[in-house]
Amino acid sequence: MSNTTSATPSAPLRRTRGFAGAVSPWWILLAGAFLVFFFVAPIANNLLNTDNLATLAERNPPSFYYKKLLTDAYYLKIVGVTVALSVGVTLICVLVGYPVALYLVRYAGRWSGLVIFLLIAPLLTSIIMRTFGWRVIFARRGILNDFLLSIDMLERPIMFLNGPGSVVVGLVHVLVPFMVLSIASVLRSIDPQIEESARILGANRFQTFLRVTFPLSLDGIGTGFIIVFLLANGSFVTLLLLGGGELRTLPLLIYQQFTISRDFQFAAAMSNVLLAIAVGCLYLQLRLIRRKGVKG
Amino acid sequence: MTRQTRGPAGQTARLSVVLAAVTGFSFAAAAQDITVTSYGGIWEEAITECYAKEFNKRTGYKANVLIGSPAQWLSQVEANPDDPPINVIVSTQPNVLAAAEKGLYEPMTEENVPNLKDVPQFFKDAVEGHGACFDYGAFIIAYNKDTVKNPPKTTKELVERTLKGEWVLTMPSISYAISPTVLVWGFADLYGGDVNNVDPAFDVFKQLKDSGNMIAWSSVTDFLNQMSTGEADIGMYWDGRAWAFIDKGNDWLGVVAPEDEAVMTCVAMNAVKNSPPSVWEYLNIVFEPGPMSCFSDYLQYGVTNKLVTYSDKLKNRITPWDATRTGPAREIGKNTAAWIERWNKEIGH
Amino acid sequence: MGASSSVGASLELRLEGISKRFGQVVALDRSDLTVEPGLLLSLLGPSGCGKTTTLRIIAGFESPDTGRVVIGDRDVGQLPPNKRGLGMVFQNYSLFPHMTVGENIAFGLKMARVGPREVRSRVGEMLDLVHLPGFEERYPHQLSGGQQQRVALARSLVTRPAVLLLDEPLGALDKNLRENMQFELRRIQRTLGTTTILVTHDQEEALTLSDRVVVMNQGKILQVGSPNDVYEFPHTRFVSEFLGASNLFEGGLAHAGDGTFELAVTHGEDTTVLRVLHDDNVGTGEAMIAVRPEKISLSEEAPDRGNVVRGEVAGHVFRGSYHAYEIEVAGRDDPVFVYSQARSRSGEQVFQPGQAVHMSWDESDSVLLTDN
Amino acid sequence: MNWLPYSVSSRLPRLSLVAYMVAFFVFLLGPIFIVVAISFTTTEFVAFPPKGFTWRWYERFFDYEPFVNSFIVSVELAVATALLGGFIGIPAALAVVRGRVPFADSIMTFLLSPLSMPLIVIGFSLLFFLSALGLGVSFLSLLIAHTVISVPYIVRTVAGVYRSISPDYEETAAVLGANRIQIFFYITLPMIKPGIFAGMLFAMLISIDNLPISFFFGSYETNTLPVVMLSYLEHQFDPSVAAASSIQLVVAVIGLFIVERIYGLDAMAPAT
Repeated sequence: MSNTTSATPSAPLRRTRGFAGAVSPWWILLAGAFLVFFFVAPIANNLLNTDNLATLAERNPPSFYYKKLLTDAYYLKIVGVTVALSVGVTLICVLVGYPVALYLVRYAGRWSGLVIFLLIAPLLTSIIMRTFGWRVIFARRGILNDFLLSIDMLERPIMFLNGPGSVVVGLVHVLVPFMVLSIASVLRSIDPQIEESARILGANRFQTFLRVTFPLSLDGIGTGFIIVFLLANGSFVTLLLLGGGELRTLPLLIYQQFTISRDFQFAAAMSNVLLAIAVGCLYLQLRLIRRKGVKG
Repeated sequence: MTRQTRGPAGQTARLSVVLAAVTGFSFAAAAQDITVTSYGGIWEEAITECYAKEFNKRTGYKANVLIGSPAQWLSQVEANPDDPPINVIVSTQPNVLAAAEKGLYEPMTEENVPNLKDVPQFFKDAVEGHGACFDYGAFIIAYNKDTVKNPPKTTKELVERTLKGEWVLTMPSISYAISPTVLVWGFADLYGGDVNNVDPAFDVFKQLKDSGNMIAWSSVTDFLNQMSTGEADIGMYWDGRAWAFIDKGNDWLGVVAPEDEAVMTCVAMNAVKNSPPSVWEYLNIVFEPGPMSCFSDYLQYGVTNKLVTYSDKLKNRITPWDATRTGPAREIGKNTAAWIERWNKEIGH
Repeated sequence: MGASSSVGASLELRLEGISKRFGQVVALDRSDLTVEPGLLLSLLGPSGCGKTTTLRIIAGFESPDTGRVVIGDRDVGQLPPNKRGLGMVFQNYSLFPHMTVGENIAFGLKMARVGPREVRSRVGEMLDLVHLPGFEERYPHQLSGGQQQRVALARSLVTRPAVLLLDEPLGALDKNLRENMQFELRRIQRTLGTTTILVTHDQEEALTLSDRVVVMNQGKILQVGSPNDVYEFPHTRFVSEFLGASNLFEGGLAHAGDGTFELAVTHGEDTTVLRVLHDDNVGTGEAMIAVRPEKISLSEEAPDRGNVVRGEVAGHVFRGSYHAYEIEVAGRDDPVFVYSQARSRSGEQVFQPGQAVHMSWDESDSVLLTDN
Repeated sequence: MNWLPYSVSSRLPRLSLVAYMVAFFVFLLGPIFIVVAISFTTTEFVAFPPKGFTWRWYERFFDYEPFVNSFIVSVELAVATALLGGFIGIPAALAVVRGRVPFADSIMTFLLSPLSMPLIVIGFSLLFFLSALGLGVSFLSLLIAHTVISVPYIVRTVAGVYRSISPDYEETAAVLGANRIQIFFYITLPMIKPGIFAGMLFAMLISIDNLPISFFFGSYETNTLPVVMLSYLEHQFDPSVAAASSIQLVVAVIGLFIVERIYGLDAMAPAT
């Protein structure tokens, strides 16, 4: 019988789905031009000629600052801490957020609107006040210490504030909704029948999750990773208010340059290093996700 | 509108004409109305009530009060030097010197602000003659009477007893704008150094930091919160703000003017170049005894016209300026970037 | 698009020398194709054969690297899809979910600026034609799969397109519904006389619906003909195997004169001579013939005429209307498949596995594959 | 879990997930609850747990002119930002997804890149740039600056929704005689509307809470609420700032409620 039809593997003929006529490639121009003009140009302009406004310090050529940033062990460490904090916070967001996304998609049912509402609600309060809420909780005589003291877990209050711990908690609090919604939107597109087939094929619940559900949801984790990473990478309000300056990252130092040292050349150099890190990571992640099969 | 050219932006600047035409945008306001600045909260109330309203009343022009911080105002003025969006800037000494050096300020003399004649030379020298300071505060010790029964009498005692672990001390974070003066210079001066040798200050702060008994406050209200919530037991703070807080019913807060002399800093107001002539009227009001005393009642800070007589309540509270220490603003400003970098590397807060 | 005439004129569709590459992959290799006015032509082939690319080129979604697309007398190759006057039905129907059935069907008319009164009457006509009268106000998600299919068809025909393109239109329906819809589709297409191209990978659908079948593989058109021609007289091994099942015999071909050829097939040590009819203008040498399983008869005794091959029953299944046997022939790698019609409930001889049998078929039922 | 009866063990993952959800939302909403609670305290300073109950700080909010004025500016700015951002971002999102733009990957990265720049740097750079253009410190400058940072959110959301919609609809419309503009308005736009709505709502939220950019463009007429709030709480931290936050929250919750009514909140998901 037929033994030849399967011999020709079907080639990926249609590389781009959809026809070119519905959307013009030129539609990119408005946003492209807007960002080139109002984002790239100002920053380039700023980099090329920043005067040291309102500081009495001496001026240096830009290379001085880049050299300092990329050779001085202290600043190298700051760069490292910046990346480590962003990656760490992002990973914690994945761990904390995944079960929530799973619940939202698989179990929440008619409550899903409420769950999404509760997820988004924190984004609607001013970040200053949200962070202040954490300060109340973490304070030396705050809720958490009171509680731990009352159940005799502690003998004297712990300084939760002004350390990496409170910063990480604060950042996760601000960013985890973004992760949950990214993962949920992909989980939702996974047909539950695929999971059922895996169960029928003998996989237990855990194996099904590990071998089927989780790999299929990698796209969502990827998108969530990008956005959380970028937001963590640029945040300083949380670091300022919960870290007490203890945990130093590039955005925090940039803020410091603006408000006290007013050495804008150094600030510009730091922000360019930060931008380079962010764009590099972003591009890398987009490539990785693309390979895993997110549709273009 | 487009006279200023800044490299690549200069080329694009030509587009501004088109853009301005399209958007109908214009800076033109009533010619003699001015924009003056203020910090937020109680500052804004004082400036509006004591100065802006007085200005409106006397001249018929409007003084719009812009809330914010010097970092923002100076940037805005430097970006638009020919048609400044702000006409009077409130700022501390190093900022005044830096902005004056850039030529952002109009020279301020007794000719255009006659009331300057009653301001002691000391407050004119503090900003190297670019006008004068109009108020000043002393950086004193404030403590929680419930947890600190026997407050220290000097700054040095405060340090020693913090190191012994008697309380949790809160000090301004290095990100607070005036920290270079009150922390780095203030402690260097106290412990035998000077503006060119701040090692003694860094030694003290390293010890405090290592003791684990010191935390940082990032704004003047942050301090009050830390004290209210019990986060800190004692700290260094501005005298006027401490008294204002006590007056609001918080009599658990105590104030000590250290015997080894508090550091004093002062705040100046200056006229931005290319402003309408009415700014001089405004500034003259700022330095006039009546409005100044009004301002002082709000903030409980010392003011600089020697003709001002303080109310009985304030009389005992305001630290006389000649019983304080003041640092060399220019040298401090010059060293700020280096100090902050060193602080970042060695202390951390 | 002839919106004024009551019935769209049947036009001829011609593809001339069309080729299309995607990067390194040749999707279409210089293909020519003509669809006579009013006929329904199917493009049949495995996925990736180029049939969908052909359809998308006709529709204007892709532009060919070379060649012309002609509808009637007009070269439409440079026109955008909306100027070609076509109708199209997608596999998933792509009914606009935010529009009612009526709005969906009226969409093309609105684009052609047809007046509201005429729109209403023509939408009504089309709904009658597809047997869904009164469905105007429903939304697509309120319809069954078959109903959606009909609406999609109505929407594509209401503009009286010169050419109707059907991209696997029945693929999403279940088997019974699909058979129903095949007849329905054929009826509607005949009624309107619209020149139609159907893309499918389902050979049965192609044979049932088409006036012409085009079999494609790897970007090439292999054979064009009536369903009967293509089924009965495949030119190539691919066509013979893609359209239904086929048994192939390979051997040396010799001319036996008068439109008859003999193929000497070697099975192990035995050599069997199989006769096949063909025009004389075929070369000799190594060749292949194909025989459909249903053309072969089984018997215990060797019949005295036709082509005969001996073998042994290896497997048997009953498929309702026929018995399917798998016959092993000594010295041959693949088994030979034989379908024998189930005749009556009793008295029928059913061969059992292990039984030795003779397979025989008429020499006119052998097809010489000429085009490998 | 074999030691448990099946009826229990089969529900265990679900039960533990529910318990986890409760813990998660306590974590997520706790700090916000604290802020709202603080806004009712009768004390002059920010105290938790709050002492007593008073509307006084809300009265203070409405009595204090800078709060009210800046709140109005913030809302106007948020709406204008969403509209301009949508006008700019929506076509770009469509083009990246289906416009066959060369280097679509890199362009997407570029469109998202304002996300990764510290906002204070964007604000400062734009202040000088726009001032050189003669726009100076103005509502228009503020609008441009806010649009720069909201475009990524709109592009992401719209692109996410658009990607999930089969191109068949547009192709069908094209065959039926619709030209590009007609396809856009009759087919694409209605189908991506939830994404547009969600993206623009996100843009509004981003705008209304922005501090580091608004900061540079504040004039007495264009100061936004966060700038006034920060300055206020730096110099006078009474609970009226908590009241301002709570009012902002209430306004935003009403906005969300409207979205939920019209499109359902699910549309917000791709925005992240």
